[in-house]
Amino acid sequence: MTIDLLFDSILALTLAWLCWRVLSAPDLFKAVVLFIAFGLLMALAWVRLNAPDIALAEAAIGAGLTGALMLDAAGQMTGRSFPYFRKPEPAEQEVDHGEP
Amino acid sequence: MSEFLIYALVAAALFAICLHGIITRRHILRKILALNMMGSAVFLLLITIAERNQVDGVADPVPHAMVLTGIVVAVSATAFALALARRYHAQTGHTELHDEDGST
Amino acid sequence: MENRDPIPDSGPIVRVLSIILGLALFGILATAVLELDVEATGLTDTVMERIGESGVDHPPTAVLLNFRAYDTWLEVAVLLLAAWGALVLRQATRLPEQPAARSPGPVLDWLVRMLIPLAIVTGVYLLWRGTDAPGGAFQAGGVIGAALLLLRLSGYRSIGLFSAAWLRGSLLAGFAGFMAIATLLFITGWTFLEYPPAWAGLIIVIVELLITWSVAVSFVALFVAARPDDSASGPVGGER
Amino acid sequence: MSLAGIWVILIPLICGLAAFAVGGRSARVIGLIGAGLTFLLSGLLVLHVWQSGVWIYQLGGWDVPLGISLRADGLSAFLIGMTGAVGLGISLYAVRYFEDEDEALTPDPSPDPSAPLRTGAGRGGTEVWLPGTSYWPLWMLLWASLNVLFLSNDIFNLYVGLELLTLASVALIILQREQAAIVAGLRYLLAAFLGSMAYLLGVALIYADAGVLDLGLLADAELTGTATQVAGGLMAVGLLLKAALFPLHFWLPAAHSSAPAPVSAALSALVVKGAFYLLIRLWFEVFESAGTVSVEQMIGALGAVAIVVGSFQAIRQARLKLMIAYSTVAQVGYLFIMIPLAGSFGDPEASWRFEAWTGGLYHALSHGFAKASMFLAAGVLLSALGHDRVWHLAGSASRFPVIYLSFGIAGMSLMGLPPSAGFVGKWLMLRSAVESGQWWWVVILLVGGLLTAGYVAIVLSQAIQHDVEEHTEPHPVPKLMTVMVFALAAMSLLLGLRAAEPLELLEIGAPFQTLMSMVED
Repeated sequence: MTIDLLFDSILALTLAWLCWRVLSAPDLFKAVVLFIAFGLLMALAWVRLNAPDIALAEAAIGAGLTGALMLDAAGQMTGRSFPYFRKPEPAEQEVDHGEP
Repeated sequence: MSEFLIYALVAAALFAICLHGIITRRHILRKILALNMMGSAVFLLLITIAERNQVDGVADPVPHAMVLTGIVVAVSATAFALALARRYHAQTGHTELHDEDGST
Repeated sequence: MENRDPIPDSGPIVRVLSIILGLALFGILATAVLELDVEATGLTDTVMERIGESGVDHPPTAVLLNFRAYDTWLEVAVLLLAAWGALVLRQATRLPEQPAARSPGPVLDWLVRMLIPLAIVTGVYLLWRGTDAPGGAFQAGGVIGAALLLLRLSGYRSIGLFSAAWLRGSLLAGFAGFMAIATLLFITGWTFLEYPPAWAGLIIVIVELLITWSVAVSFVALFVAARPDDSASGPVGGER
Repeated sequence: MSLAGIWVILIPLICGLAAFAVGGRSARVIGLIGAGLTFLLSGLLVLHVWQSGVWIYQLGGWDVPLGISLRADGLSAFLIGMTGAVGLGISLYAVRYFEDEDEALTPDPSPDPSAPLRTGAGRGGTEVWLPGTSYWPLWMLLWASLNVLFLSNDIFNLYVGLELLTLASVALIILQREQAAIVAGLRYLLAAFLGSMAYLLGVALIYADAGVLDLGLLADAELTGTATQVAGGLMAVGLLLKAALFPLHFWLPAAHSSAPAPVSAALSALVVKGAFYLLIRLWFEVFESAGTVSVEQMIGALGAVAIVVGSFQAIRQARLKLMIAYSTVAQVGYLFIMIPLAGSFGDPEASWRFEAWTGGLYHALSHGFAKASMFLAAGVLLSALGHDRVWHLAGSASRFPVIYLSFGIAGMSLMGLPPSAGFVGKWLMLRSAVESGQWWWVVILLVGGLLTAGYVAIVLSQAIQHDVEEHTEPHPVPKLMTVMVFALAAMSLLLGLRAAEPLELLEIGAPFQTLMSMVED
C-alpha cells in the first residue's frame, strides 16, 4: 500500500519535473525527446490508474505519433535533423573541428 | 493522501505549468508542446476521476471514452498546427508568431 | 549549440506575472480538487447496467461506439478536417510522390521488412481485441498508421496507395461509412445512431474497421503533408 | 418535421463530404444544393420549435445520463435560423466570388472536367489549385458544426463541436495560403486550442462533482460546490477567448480580415456567436446559482472596454477589412453587456433580466446579418478595385451605389438606429439598464453607438467624395454578389421592423421562466 503510494508520488513528481524540463530545456530537440518521455510516463501513470487501453492510445498517438511530428518539425525549424538519422555533413564537421 | 489526490494535484500542477509555458515561451513549437501537455494534464484528471468512480474494480468508462476522444482531437489540432507552423517557417524563417507591427 | 531556441522568451515582467498567474491557478485548481468527494460512482453503474444491450463487452468501447457514438463520429470528422486542412496548405488533393527510390540500406531494409508485418498484425489484433478487452480502433489506427509511415519514409514506393482517389476514399471512409450506416438506419425508422440490437455487434466491428483505416491514413497524410516540400528532403529528415 | 433537427446536421455533412469526394467544379453545385437544403431545414426546425415547443432527441435511443441528447429551444432555433439565412446569403455570394477567383487562377480557358484530380501532381510548378474546390466542403462542415453546437445538450459533446468549428474555421482562413492568413490562422488555432483546454478542464471538474454531462441534468442539479465554481470560471475564460472578448481578442482582427470575404463574413457573423451562445447557455442555465454580481459586472466592464477600444481601433484602421474586423471586437463587447444586465444584480425576480437577455441575443442576430453584409461588401470592393484602403475609396460610391447603400444600412444596424434590428436589441438592453438602475451601462451603450457612427461615417464620406481619381477601370463584379450584400443588409433592417415573432421565439424554453409572464406587453 505505502509502496504503491510512494511509487505514485515519485511518478507524479517526475511528470511535473519532465513537464518543466520540456518547457525550459535550451535544446529544442532535447525538449521534444523529453516530451516523448513525458507521454510514455503519462501512459504508465494511466496503467497505474486502471486504464490500460487509454494508456495504449496515449503511448501510440500522444507520445509516438505526436512525438514523431514534433521531431520532424523541430528538424525543419532548427535547420537540423534528428541526430540519429543525420548523415554526416562535411561542412558542419569542419566547423566542429575548428572549435577546439 | 490517496492515489486520487496525488494524481489530481499533479494534473492541476501540470496545467498551471503549461499555462506559464504558453504565455512565456515564444517559440511556436514550445507553445504547441505546452498545449499538448496541458491536454495530457486534463486527461490525467479525467482518468483519475474514472478510477475514483470505480465500482467493483471496473473504472468509470465514460471519462475513458472522453480521454480517447480527446487524444484524437488533440493530435489532430496539433498536427494541423504543426503543418501551419512549418509552412510559416518555410515562408518567413520565423520560429515565433510575428505580426507586421512586431507584436507576438 | 545551434539547436537552442534562437529567440529569447518573454521579458521579466511577463515572466513574473505569468508565474503569479500559474501559482494562483494551481491554488484554485488544488482547492477545487481537494473539495471533491473522494468516493463517487459517476456513470459506472449506469453503463454497466445497459452494457448487455450495446453489442460489445468492453465498457469503454461500448461508450465510444454505442452510448456516445455521436462524440466518436464527430471526432473522426475533426481528424478528417485536420488532414484536409493540411492538404489545403499544400494545395494538393493527393500526397506528393515518393522521392525517387533510394536504397534504404540493409539494416533499415531488414527493420522495415520485420516491423511492418508485425505492426499490421498488432494493429489488427488490437482492433479485434477491442470488443472485449483493452484496445480499439484508435489504438489500432495509430499502430497501422505508424507502419504505413515507416514504409513511406524508408523509401519504398507505396503501391499507389496515395493517389488522389485512394487518399480521399481512405480519409473519408471512417466518417462517411459511419454516417452512411447511421443515416440508412435513420431513414428506415430507427433513432439516429441507434443500432438494431441483433446487429449492434456487427455494425460496431464494421465501423471500427473503417475508423481504423481512416485514422491510419489520416496520420500518414498529416505527417507527410506537414512537410513544406517533401521532395526536397530525403527519407527521415534528410539533409537540409 | 420533428426530425429537422437531425437533418439540419446531416445534410450539410453529407453535401460537404460529397463535395469533398467529387471535387472539381461539381463541388460548387453540391455545395449550393447543400446550402439551399440546409436553409430550408433550418426554417423547418424553427417552425417546429415555434409550433410544438422545445424539441428533445435522445441519440441512439439511450436515455440521458448514458447517452447524448439534442435539444432545440427558442434560443437554439433562433440562432440556427440566423445561421441558415446568413449562410444561404454567403453561399450564393461565394458561388460567384470563387468562380471569379478560380477563373483568374486557371490558365486553360477550356478546363478539363477531370483536371482538379490532377491539380496536386506537383510537377514543375504547373499545378493549378482552385480555392473554390476546397471552399465548399469546408464551408459545409463549418455550417454543420455550428448546427451541432447549437443543438447539442451535452457539455463534452459541445467540446468536440467547438473543436470541429475551430478546425473548419482555420482551414477556411488559410484557403488562399497567403502568408498573413497563415500566421493569423496559426495564432487563432493556438488561442482556440488553449480555450478548448480550459473548457475541457471545466468539463472534467463538473463531471467529477456532478457525475453527469447533460446540460438539462446539470441545470436541475443546481450545483454550488467549489469544483463547479472553478469549472464555471475555466469554461467561461476558455469561451471568452474563443468569443474574443477584450483583452482576449488579440487573435481576431488578423484572422477575420485575412480570410477570403465569404469566410470573413462567416467567421464574424456566425463563428464568434458559437462560443458566445455556449457561454450564455452555461452561464444562465448551469452556473446560475454560482455567478456573483462582481464577476458579472467585471465581464460587463470588459465588454465596455471592448466597445471603446475596438471602435477606436476600427476608426484608426487604414484597411477596410481590418476596420470591419475591429468593429467585430467592439460588437462582441455589446453582447457581453448582457451578462451584468441579465445577471443577479438587484432583484433576482425582476423582469428586466429577461429583457436584457433577449436584447443581447437580438443584438447578436442583427450583428450577424449586418457584419456578414459588411464583409461581403468589402470583398466586392477588394475584388473590383484590387485594394481595400479606406483612404483610396474616394469617389467609388458612384460606381458601387448599392454596395455603399448596403454598407450604410448595415452600419445603421450596428449603431442601433431605428428602425434596424440593432435598435431593437439595444433598446431592450437600454430599457433593462434603466429599469435595473445600472445607469453606467446606458452611458456605454450610447457612447458605443456614437463611436460606431464614427467609422461607418469615415467609409461613407470617403466614398461619396467628388475628387475621383480614375486610376484604373474597376474589375467587373458579378451582380449576384452585389445582390447578396444588399439582401443581408436589408435583412438587418427588416428584422427591426418585424421583431415580434423572433422575440417570441426566444421565449420558448428560455431560462427565467418565472419572469416571462411579466414581460408580455
